[in-house]
Amino acid sequence: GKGSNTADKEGSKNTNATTTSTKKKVIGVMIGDMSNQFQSYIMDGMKAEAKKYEDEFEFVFVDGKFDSNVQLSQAENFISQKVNAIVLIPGDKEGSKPIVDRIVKAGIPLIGCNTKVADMEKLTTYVGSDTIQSGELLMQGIADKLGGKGNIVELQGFYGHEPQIERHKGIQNILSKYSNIKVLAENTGKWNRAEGMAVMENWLKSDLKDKINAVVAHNDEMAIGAMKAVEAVGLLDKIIIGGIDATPEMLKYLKEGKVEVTVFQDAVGQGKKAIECAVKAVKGEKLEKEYMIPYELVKPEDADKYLAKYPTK
Amino acid sequence: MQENYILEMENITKTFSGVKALNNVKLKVKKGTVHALVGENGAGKSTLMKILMGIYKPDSGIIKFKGKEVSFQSPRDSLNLGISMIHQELCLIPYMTVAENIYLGREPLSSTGWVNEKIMFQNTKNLLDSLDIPIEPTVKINELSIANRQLIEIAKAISYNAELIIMDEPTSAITDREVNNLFKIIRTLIVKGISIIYISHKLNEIFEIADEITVLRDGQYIKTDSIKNLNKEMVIEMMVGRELKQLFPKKEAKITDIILEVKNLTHKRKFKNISFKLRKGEILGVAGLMGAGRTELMESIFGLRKLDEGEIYINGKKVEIKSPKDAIKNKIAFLTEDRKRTGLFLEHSVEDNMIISSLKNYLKGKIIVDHKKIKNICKKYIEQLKIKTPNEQQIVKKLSGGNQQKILIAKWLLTEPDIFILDEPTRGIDVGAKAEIHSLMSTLAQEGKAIIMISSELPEILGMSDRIIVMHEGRITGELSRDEANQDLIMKYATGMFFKN
Amino acid sequence: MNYRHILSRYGITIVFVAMVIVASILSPYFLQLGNIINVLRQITIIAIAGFGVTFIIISGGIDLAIGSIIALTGVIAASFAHPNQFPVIVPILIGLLVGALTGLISGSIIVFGKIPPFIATLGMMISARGLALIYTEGKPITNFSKSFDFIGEGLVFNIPFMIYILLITLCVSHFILRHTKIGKYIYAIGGNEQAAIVSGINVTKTLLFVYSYGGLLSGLSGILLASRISAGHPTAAVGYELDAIASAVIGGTSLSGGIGTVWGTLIGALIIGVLNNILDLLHVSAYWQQVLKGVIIVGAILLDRIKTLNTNEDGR
Amino acid sequence: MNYRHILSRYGITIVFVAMVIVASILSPYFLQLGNIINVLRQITIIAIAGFGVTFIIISGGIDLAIGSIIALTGVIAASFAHPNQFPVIVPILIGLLVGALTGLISGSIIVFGKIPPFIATLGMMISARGLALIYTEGKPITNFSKSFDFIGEGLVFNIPFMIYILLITLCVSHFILRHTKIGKYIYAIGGNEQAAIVSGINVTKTLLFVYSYGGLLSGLSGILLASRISAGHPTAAVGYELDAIASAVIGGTSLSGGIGTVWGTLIGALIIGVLNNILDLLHVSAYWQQVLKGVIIVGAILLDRIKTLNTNEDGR
Ligand SMILES: Nc1ncnc2c1ncn2[C@@H]1O[C@H](COP(=O)(O)OP(=O)(O)OP(=O)(O)O)[C@@H](O)[C@H]1O
Ligand SMILES: Nc1ncnc2c1ncn2[C@@H]1O[C@H](COP(=O)(O)OP(=O)(O)OP(=O)(O)O)[C@@H](O)[C@H]1O
Ligand SMILES: O[C@@H]1[C@@H](O)[C@H](O)OC[C@H]1O
Ligand SMILES: [Mg+2]
Ligand SMILES: [Mg+2]
Repeated sequence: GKGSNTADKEGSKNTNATTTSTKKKVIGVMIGDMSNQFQSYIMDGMKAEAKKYEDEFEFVFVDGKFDSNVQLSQAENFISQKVNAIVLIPGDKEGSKPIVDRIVKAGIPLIGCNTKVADMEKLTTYVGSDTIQSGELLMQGIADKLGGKGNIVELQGFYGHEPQIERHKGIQNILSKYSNIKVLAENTGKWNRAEGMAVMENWLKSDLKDKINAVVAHNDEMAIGAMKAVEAVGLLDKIIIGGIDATPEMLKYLKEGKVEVTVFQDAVGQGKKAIECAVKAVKGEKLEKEYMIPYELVKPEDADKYLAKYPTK
Repeated sequence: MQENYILEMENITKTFSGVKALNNVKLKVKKGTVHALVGENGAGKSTLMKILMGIYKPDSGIIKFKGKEVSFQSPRDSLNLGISMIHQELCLIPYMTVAENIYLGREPLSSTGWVNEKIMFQNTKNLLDSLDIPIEPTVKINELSIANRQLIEIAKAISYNAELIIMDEPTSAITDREVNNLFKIIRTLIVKGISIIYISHKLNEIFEIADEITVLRDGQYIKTDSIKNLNKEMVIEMMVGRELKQLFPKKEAKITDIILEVKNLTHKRKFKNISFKLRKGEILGVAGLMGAGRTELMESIFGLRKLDEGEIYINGKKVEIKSPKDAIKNKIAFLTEDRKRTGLFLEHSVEDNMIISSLKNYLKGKIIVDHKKIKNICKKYIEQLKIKTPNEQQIVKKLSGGNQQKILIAKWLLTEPDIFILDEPTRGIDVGAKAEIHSLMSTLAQEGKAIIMISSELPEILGMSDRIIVMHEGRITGELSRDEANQDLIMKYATGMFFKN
Repeated sequence: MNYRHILSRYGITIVFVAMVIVASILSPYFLQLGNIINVLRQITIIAIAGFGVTFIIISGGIDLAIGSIIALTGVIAASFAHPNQFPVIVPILIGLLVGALTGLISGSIIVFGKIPPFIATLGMMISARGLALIYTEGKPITNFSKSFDFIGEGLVFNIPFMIYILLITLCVSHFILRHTKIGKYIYAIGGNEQAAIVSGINVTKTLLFVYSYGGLLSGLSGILLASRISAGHPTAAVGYELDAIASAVIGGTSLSGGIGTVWGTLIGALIIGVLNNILDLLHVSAYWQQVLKGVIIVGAILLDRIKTLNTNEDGR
Repeated sequence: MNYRHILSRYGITIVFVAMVIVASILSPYFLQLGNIINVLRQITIIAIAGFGVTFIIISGGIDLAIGSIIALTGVIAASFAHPNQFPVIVPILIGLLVGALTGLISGSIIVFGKIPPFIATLGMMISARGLALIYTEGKPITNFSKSFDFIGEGLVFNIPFMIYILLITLCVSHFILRHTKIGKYIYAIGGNEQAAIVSGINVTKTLLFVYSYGGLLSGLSGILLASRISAGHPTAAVGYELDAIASAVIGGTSLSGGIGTVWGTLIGALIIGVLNNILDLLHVSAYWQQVLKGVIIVGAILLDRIKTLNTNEDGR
């Protein structure tokens, strides 16, 4: 396959490492959901950074599948293996409470990444951003494009996922300032393009068709789905579309003018920093309580700049 | 004399999707008697009994039990009132033990309220011992042959200590020895004042055991009379509505070359060193007690089981038969003994059932099915075998047993076989249909086909076979010509008392 | 008698028609041509995979791997579909081939290993998803040639190309099931495997065909999905197997085997599709959509059942 | 003969033991007490729901609503479990009750509506998830009383309280199935419904019990999950039904009904749990974990099957 497989090599190497040398320090990395595209970019950053410490450290990545229960089990597994530090991207903020408690109780340094946990003060440090802000930036960007008034539809993330809840909150925060922006409909696109597309297609067949001025999508995948639906009915220049993540594909469409807004979150940067912090924590170096890597609103003219942040194939 | 009757059913009518299965039928059973219920396949016997058991609700009619009018909502009601039934379609749970099956729905409880397995097994053991049935209470039903399952059904029905026991074809899968045992049991029950409704297609049995007889035909009540006033011919005539000339219509056929020869067939746990020859035009009867290994032997010849040793020759040429497909290619047909399990596609149409083994002859080109040709040929066979079905699209499940059997015969005729293996070909089939099947066998033999017929019914074996081989515990213990054979002799070989090679 | 027969035979179709009538009363937009095409396009992917699983269910099996196979074939096809890379037939053939191959593997495990289909395809479901993730490192594969884009987006006589594919697949599947030898064998095996063996049917060969065909159609769905969303996505189509199986079952295919039609599966998929569509058209709030969706699916079958119940009171 | 009998009866347990041996050779951490407790705690939720669905499958049915019911009961129980609100028994009873009630509803639809269990519980699966979302407005419910937290986190004699619950549920379920009348009826109905009816068994009552019990155990799982993750989450437990059903099937319960044990389901859940655990312990990369997981599940059953195949060549 051309999709190469670093993950594969990494995997088998790690396996050897455990069985041959137990001297290496181990850092457990709990990814919220590995099949999530955005988090796979964080992982890219982490892996790139991890390479630097290969000789002293072993990094173990596990997949939480957006399920706090699964993550709790993984934390327990790490604790029983007595890993030296843990990096955690929680799949869910509230559900992370016992995970954090247990790791902290076991005396293992815990680095939060990307998504906040319920008890922030228990973390050794936090590398990431404040998810609410992404919703605010997105909605603000769209409100500006709309000139402060118009009708929007909201494509939400998978119900109950932390980013869905927080982004919705952020969007609400901004909307409360704009009494002339009305939400005509909302539904979940489950973070995914096909679902987002189908929902948008249906809306576009209904009475909403001529009323929608903007689509506010909780991520770029759904925004792209909506874009395709809008494109199919020839309304691209009438409807403003915005998402979050600034994925390479979204940036391309931004440049082409097919979508208007996206919000960048430095996935690679977060990933790198989190690993760096974990290593420092094991070595006993001093860390700040928080390394905020804020969201940034991406303007079309900056698309290339952001594209460059992704590792080229 | 009202009080004389344990059961009175009157004006019973039952319709299935517009078809009248029963029309104003009545049945009156005297206390302490065996009452035979007879009629052709599909006459409505089982339906009437299922109404009595509360399995079906009648459209109209009155049921009186011990003089009191009753209405049954479910089998629980009738079981509670003292009616039990041996079901024609064996109604047992495959993965449960004999004891669990027998006590299903009325498990003995311990003082704490849990099922008392110990007592259940003990009771079952006592029950089976008293009925002379040598089966362990702890074996699971799926490990039993159908014959043994039928014995368990019998034991179960009796264990209810009911006042009225319905026996719907209780002997269709068992051999004479067990039948005699059953009759012994029935006679002791009668003495205790228990009444029996006895359904069977075997008129010999009916004349041996019944006191009275009720005849149904096409859902209509025909007549009730004391058995003493009747003879077989009269009963048959009432059943079929016409005179039936001959019971075993064996016609002379020219017996010619050897078509099939098997040598030393061995299957390590089932049979050993089986050799026999079969000629064109011949009907070879295979007799034996239940469990003699006859079915397994034929399954092996047909490629359903692996042989450990032995050779098969067809027309003098050695053949390898690894699957039924090979067997069919070699022009062998195999009518299995268990219609429901290994024969029919119950949810599928008559036509689909008939054509499945010979599809390759009814294609346009290599893969496309020629529906028109299939329809025509099926219609032809429906007519030829006098299969009672509204049309060739009818779901087979809805047909009576005899007609289902004929569909299977048609299916195999469609493969144009030279060798026909028939395992219990008339099990559960009415006299009329039976005679038709027998006459068909004769015709086939006359056409030069070779037939192997396994049967547990000795009159059938004696009436139809040109030659008889008898098996006992996986070996051939004897071979008899048509002339020398008689019931006694066969039984002696079958029980292993005699051994001749 | 005759009208009853029609009711029991076409029951679910009648329920579907009733649904369409209600929907068009509730929303004036529903019956517009554009929207009808919309619904058809939306159900295409599920329906095609549904035809495949209909074969499998009729044969007495089940396939849980559908969603994963759609994703796997989607990403693999996508990786051969970049502009100026290969003619469009290459990604298509590769996608179909991979699909059929996974089906063949599941089928082999079932037939030769005598593993229950549920377990065998559960294993395939988990493993194939893993392979899709490995193949892509978790990221979508995008940037397709115009001709690959056409598959999911193109119009022919103003009707989406996908819909033609849907209809062709329907006809081919119907033809196989109803008018070929192997079709009859599939019903026979599902109806009574023992009897099928005795009847001289090569069960092994037939089942291998069935699972391969199911895989092939999942592969086709994968290609369509990738083209429709302009991306081969390793996490696409999660749970589609449930929709596909539900379409078949709603359409009258019996999970115990031996009974079913692809036509019914199309109706089943349409019922689900119309439901999603009308709830969106009416902009029913999303949470309530879920509640209603569950209730209406059961309600539709119940309606169908009530009609057939009358036909055959003792129909158990 | 006798050892063959053992093999065929305890086949999957033997496969499990083999797995444990291999795992403990591969990783020194595996057999540590702490880790074993981990595995047990991790499988508890699936296993308990699995016992319920074992009842259902034995009776000839299926339950797809498990995951949704776990979420629904979890959020409802959670909303009564805040500190100083009610005694802990209140959220527990409410959770169990809601669970049993949803089961009763599914059961009623199946029994009275004569709807296939697949469809009825599919409807319940979709609707219950919607209800959970409505109840919480999509947000998790947190902040529990100490005693509610104890359920999922507390230790008794150094062993998690959850594990006791697991064992008690196992024993009770085993006891019902094996030693009570209704247990026998469940097997009977799944084995041959017609035969059960003519034996005078009240099929309706029995099936209603079965589905209610299944719902009850899903409710219990929901409470445990909420307590364990300190949150009642409307989108928790997505897809748990598949794990629960897989545990049952791996453990020897036949999807065609009439066969199965809860003990087997525990082994099935353990096999999945040990698999997840050892792959994590060995730091197999996550994508490869998926691939391997699918392969090993099939492999385990295959191993089991090979042994039983030898036992009974004529077993068809
Ligand atoms: N569940 C059913 N649905 C539709 N038709 C049925 C059903 N049960 C029986 N029938 C029809 O009712 C008629 C009577 O059938 P029944 O089984 O009572 O006959 P029978 O006298 O017991 O025949 P046999 O000797 O073959 O057992 C037949 O025409 C049969 O096809
Ligand atoms: N499914 C099974 N499992 C275990 N033993 C079986 C099974 N089927 C048959 N047997 C046993 O195999 C032996 C041979 O049975 P078979 O059916 O060949 O006898 P048969 O001579 O054809 O008698 P029948 O008249 O009962 O058909 C018997 O001991 C029988 O109990
Ligand atoms: O794109 C989304 C991402 O921004 C969030 O962090 O997780 C869910 C997503 O898929
Ligand atoms: Mg009958
Ligand atoms: Mg036999």
